[in-house]
Amino acid sequence: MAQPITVNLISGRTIQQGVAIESGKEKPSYRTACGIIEMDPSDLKRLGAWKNTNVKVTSDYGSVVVKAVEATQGPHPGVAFIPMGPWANSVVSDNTYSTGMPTFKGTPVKIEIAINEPVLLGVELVQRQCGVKVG
Amino acid sequence: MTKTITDVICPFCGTLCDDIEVTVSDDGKKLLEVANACVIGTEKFLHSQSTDRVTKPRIRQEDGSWKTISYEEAADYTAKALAKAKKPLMYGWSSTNCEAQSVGNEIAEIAKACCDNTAAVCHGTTLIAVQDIGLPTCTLGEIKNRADRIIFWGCNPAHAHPRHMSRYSIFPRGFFTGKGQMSRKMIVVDPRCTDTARMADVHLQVEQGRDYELLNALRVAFKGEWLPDVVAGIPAEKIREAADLMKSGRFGIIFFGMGVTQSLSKNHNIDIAIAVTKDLNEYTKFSIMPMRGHYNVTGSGEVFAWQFGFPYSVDLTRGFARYNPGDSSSIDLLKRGEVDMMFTIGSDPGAHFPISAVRAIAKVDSVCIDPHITPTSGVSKLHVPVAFNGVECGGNCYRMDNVPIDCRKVVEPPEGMMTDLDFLTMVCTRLKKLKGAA
Amino acid sequence: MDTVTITMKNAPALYLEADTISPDAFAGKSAAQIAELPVFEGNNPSTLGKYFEVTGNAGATAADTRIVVKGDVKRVKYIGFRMTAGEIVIEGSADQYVGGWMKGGKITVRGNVDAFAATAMKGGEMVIEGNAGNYLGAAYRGDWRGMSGGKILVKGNAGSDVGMYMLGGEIVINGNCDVHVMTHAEGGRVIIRGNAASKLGGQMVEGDIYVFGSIDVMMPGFKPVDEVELTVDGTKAKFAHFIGDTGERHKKKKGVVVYGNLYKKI
Amino acid sequence: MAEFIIKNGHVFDPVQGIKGDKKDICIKDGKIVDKVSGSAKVIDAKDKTVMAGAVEIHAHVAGPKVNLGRIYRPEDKLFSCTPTKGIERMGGGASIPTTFKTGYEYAKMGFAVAMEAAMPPLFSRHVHEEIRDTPIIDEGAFPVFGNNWFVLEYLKNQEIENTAAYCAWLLKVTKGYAIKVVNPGGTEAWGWGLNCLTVNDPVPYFDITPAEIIKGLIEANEYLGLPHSMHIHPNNLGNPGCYETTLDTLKIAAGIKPKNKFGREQVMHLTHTQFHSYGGTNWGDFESKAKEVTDFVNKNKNITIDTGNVTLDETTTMTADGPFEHHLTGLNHLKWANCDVELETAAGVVPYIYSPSISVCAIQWAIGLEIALMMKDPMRCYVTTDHPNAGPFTRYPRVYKWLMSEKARKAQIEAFKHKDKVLSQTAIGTLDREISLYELAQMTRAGPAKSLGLAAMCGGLKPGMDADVAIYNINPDKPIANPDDIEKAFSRCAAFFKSGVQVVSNGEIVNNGNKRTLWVNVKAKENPQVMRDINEKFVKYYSMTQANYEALGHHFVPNPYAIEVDATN
Repeated sequence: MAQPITVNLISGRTIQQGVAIESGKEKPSYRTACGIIEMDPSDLKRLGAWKNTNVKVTSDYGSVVVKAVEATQGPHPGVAFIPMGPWANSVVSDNTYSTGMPTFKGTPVKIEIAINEPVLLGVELVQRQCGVKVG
Repeated sequence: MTKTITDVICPFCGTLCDDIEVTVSDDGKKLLEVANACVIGTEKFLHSQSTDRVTKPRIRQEDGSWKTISYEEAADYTAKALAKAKKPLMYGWSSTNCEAQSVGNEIAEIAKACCDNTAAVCHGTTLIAVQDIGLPTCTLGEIKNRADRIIFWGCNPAHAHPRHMSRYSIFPRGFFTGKGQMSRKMIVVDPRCTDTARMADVHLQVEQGRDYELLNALRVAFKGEWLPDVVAGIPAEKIREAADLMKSGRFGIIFFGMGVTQSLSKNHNIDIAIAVTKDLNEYTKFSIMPMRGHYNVTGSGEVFAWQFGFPYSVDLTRGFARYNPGDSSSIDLLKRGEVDMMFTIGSDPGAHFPISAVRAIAKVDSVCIDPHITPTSGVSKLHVPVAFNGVECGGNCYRMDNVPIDCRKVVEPPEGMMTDLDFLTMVCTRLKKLKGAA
Repeated sequence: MDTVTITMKNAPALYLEADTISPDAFAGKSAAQIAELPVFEGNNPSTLGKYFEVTGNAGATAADTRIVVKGDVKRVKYIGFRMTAGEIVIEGSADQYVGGWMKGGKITVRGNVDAFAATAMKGGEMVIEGNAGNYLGAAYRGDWRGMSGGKILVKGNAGSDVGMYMLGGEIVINGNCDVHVMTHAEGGRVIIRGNAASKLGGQMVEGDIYVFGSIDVMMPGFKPVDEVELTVDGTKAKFAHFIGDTGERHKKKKGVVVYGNLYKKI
Repeated sequence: MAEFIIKNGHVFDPVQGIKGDKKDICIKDGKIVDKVSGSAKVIDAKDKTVMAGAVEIHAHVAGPKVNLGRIYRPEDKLFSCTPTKGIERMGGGASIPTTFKTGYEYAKMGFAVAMEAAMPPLFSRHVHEEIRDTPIIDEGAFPVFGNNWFVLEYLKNQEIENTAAYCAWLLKVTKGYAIKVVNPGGTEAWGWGLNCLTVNDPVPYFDITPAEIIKGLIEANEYLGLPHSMHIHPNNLGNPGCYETTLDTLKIAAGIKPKNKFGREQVMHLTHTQFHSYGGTNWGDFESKAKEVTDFVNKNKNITIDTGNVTLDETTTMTADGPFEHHLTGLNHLKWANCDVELETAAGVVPYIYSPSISVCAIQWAIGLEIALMMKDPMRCYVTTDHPNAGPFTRYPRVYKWLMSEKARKAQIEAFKHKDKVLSQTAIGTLDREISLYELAQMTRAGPAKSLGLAAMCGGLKPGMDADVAIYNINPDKPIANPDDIEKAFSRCAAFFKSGVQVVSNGEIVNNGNKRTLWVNVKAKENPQVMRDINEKFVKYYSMTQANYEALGHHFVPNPYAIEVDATN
């Protein structure tokens, strides 16, 4: 059994994220673009995961299942990247240091393999996290 | 027959490209082709044509399902919810035009609401820094015509502002920069080797969260003072080389983004980056500019400022304007449980706020005005779909360098759909009646 | 000195802005008159008496008035706002802006305070027996005139941005302190008896920081100069002395450049 | 529209030469008329002073740098924001009020017109959005030309006709009012971090001098016959010894005659003269040269000036003189904002505290007053604070007090920490002139209106003119016991009518009026070369397209009032 690893999580825009939010956040394309975590190959190895494996990311602020992919803008060992969106925001630090701004970049997270857990669609993920009753 | 509309403004990012060409059907009802825009902008124009758009307001029922209602009913609901609330938060404003923002401000004034725009999770900390230290900046044409030192700090225009480098910063041949890219040196500071960083002459792969230290080291290097061997993961020698490269230009610019506004130190990162810029003006000419995200977040700040005196996070609950991010800012208000009604327009906090703040939205009465189905509409009680601003209606917007550009309408919205301005005006009229305002 | 005791009886659903809880506003008033003082819950104007039980009459002046705040006031902002004299004792924890813009008198908080306590403080004394939030003794947004006088003691920990734009006065933190201490300061001193995180003294022009515990990461703009033996807040010890921020502008006094000082206990 | 008759007031109207006589003023359909019907509403102005609405010739009240000032100075609003009140929207800001507060404050003091003194053409749409949101007062805006690449290139070759054609085009697309020049050449030099401190310093690359720019723009202005003259903020502002540059600038107007149909007699308006009348070589021997500057202006009738009075407040300086603001932040170390605008101009913003305890500030205060008191013809010298640079416009009543009362001036001098220095470095202690109400009406109404080419429309109470009428609680028959009464009376009108609508009653806003945007529409000769040049510059050097440059449409200029100029002959 592979051991969970700890990395420093940042989030941010990607061009795929930009296209996906304009084509519809309720659609699977949004999940494909943003329901991922970009990891350095060395971190993937440390985790003992193949690329395109579902992983569970957990921080002091929450947890979320995303698909682990190999970093497209690496190398960045020790740093992982989830594109800006509800998947990242399920785990980022909401500490604003009284500036109004959450700490979207620089949240320590634990990553563990979660092959059998699904990555939810964007709207669905938020509704579940918030306990919204959906008809 | 089709017709082509030129000089169209792209309502996606703060680059606010105004050279888009859009081909529409002869009756002006169908948008057929988009030229000159980046892939995101093209998608924005084309998505307005999708057939599965929500075109009527919907209200969530007890069982969680949506019920379609009229715009009149939606305006009634919104006005009543605002009138009733002790501390409504009216958030968003960055993807709508200044005229709608202006009516929104009037509503906020009557409702005695807190109002905030997406700077809250974007360049709000930049605004705090500007308030502390100022901002030597310029318009984007100055970069095109003069700049020979381009620094991208914590931003990735290759992804977030796709046409920025070709239109303004790296490639264009301007009046004093006839050789285009050849006349410029490019420095990128980013903890990742981003697609932007790969193009740079110098990439400083800063340790995440230590931008403040690195910027401080640059200031120390300008003055030739003592430095530790390594700062933020960068050897002192490399820092001194970068400092000399900056000083040796004729006209330099620092563009910065979320890498610094959202990382540890936040406003202080910007504060000291501005101090770096100010220092460099002792040696050469230097400017600094935030890479604003939403196409009209800048405009929202401008309208807030000339009407209320503050660019975002404005608290009108006491009947006059107050401002203090940390207190009057959306994330803090929501997280602390200070808000009893949420009104969202022209943005998607459901997708872009930390989940603890989104949970607070889901708990209270809420209205979401947005052409799209979004995580915010997904947790709101009322969803009011509207026409796409900048595609289906025009209106003034402000580019990242504060230059105002009037957006164009290029195609008709689906029949019966209202614009932000139309709907807000209806809400305003109703709220005035409820509050007995003049 | 006359004592007025206010006890929270109906907690607000949201947050209460009670800038009237100050000896200056209470002075010369009876308990009944104090109960009529305005407070706000969001945009809803109300009175102090709707939330608090008020007993005791105030003294003739602020200096003659002592206020004891009882009950849960964790959701009450602006206690001691702009006070000039007299005394406030908060028996529990309070929210933001405790003693904001205060000029004189004394505030004692038995519990914690949230952010922006003692914003732009000019004088007087504040004792926080628990923890302080962010921006303790800092300037208001955009203002270059931060805390200029008075004394603050925090027995627990403090948040980020202690003493931003500080010009004078003293802040003592017995516990630990989060990032950014005395940013942009031009005077005054901050004593941290516990550990400091990082980013101390950034853009500091003048002023003194003393750290008894550890510092996670030093600012590169602080240059080690020597070691000195000092008595700080009653403790005699040897300190490593740094000057900075060397990247920032500094005044010259009698031809000598004046830096900010950072002393770290060895 | 309603009719009004204002009875029994003491009327001061330089346009008709009325000096405090009791005279009824009749208003009908927005205009002053000879008489009204019996149903006219009677306003009793017994023991009160009646004047035309005041005219602000130079203030920074709308646009990007003003708003940058608002954005970056939350502390300017701390504890001073005002709530919604009746029909008044909420307001805030001491030195840089919000747009609503700006309109209300001007109206409450009896102002009918205000000119935004520096509009960066690229940002004209912003300026007009703010003007739209500034209630009651009519406003125009001066686009800046003195560092514009078209102007620099045309004038390098002395192409006055092309310069004029370009000016006419720019006024039209920006909905501008006049040709404004700020630190000619110096602001372009600032693009490289440099400056032009004399009228003969060459502008980098463009191979032209400030003197040539100034002369060329005066000539272009007269070629077109615009209502206002070239309006200049000269080089070298605010430095000890700058008065020499000022005199060199003024000399450029020598011999040039005004050509226009608006009754304007000057070809150059020198603005905020106070900042340009400094002697000495450093801040230690800093002294007034108000006499030298006003002597020159007194002798040369083709020049008008405004004062730029220092009000001794904490304020926010802002100017298109980019290098000056950089210099200023080096002096006071307060936050510095700057924005260079492609092909056109720049702007800077720095907070400033005019402290009565600092000798330089006290001397600046004295110089501003000296200028007004030394100018012989009040029709050529107008009171301004260069809002907010020397102080906020809301302090006008205090400036009037100092001008009208030697006692008030003496009291202020006594209060200065360095009063001896003020007396030794200026002549303020020797001036006993007290501005009369009639002279004040010249300096704040008839004079600026004439200089702006608006003499037929405003600044007076002659039948046919716009019914802008202010009534103040001052009885000219009685000596003023306390100079503070002057300040109080001018701070809040007893009543103010704007275009025939009563907008202020007992100092309170009672109507939001019908504000207009004033602009100058020049019909110029067709000039294909200039049109080609414009097209080329947009394609090659601007960051936006020409098609999106114009301030066009209802949301920018909802209620335009175009002053037509025919320059085709």
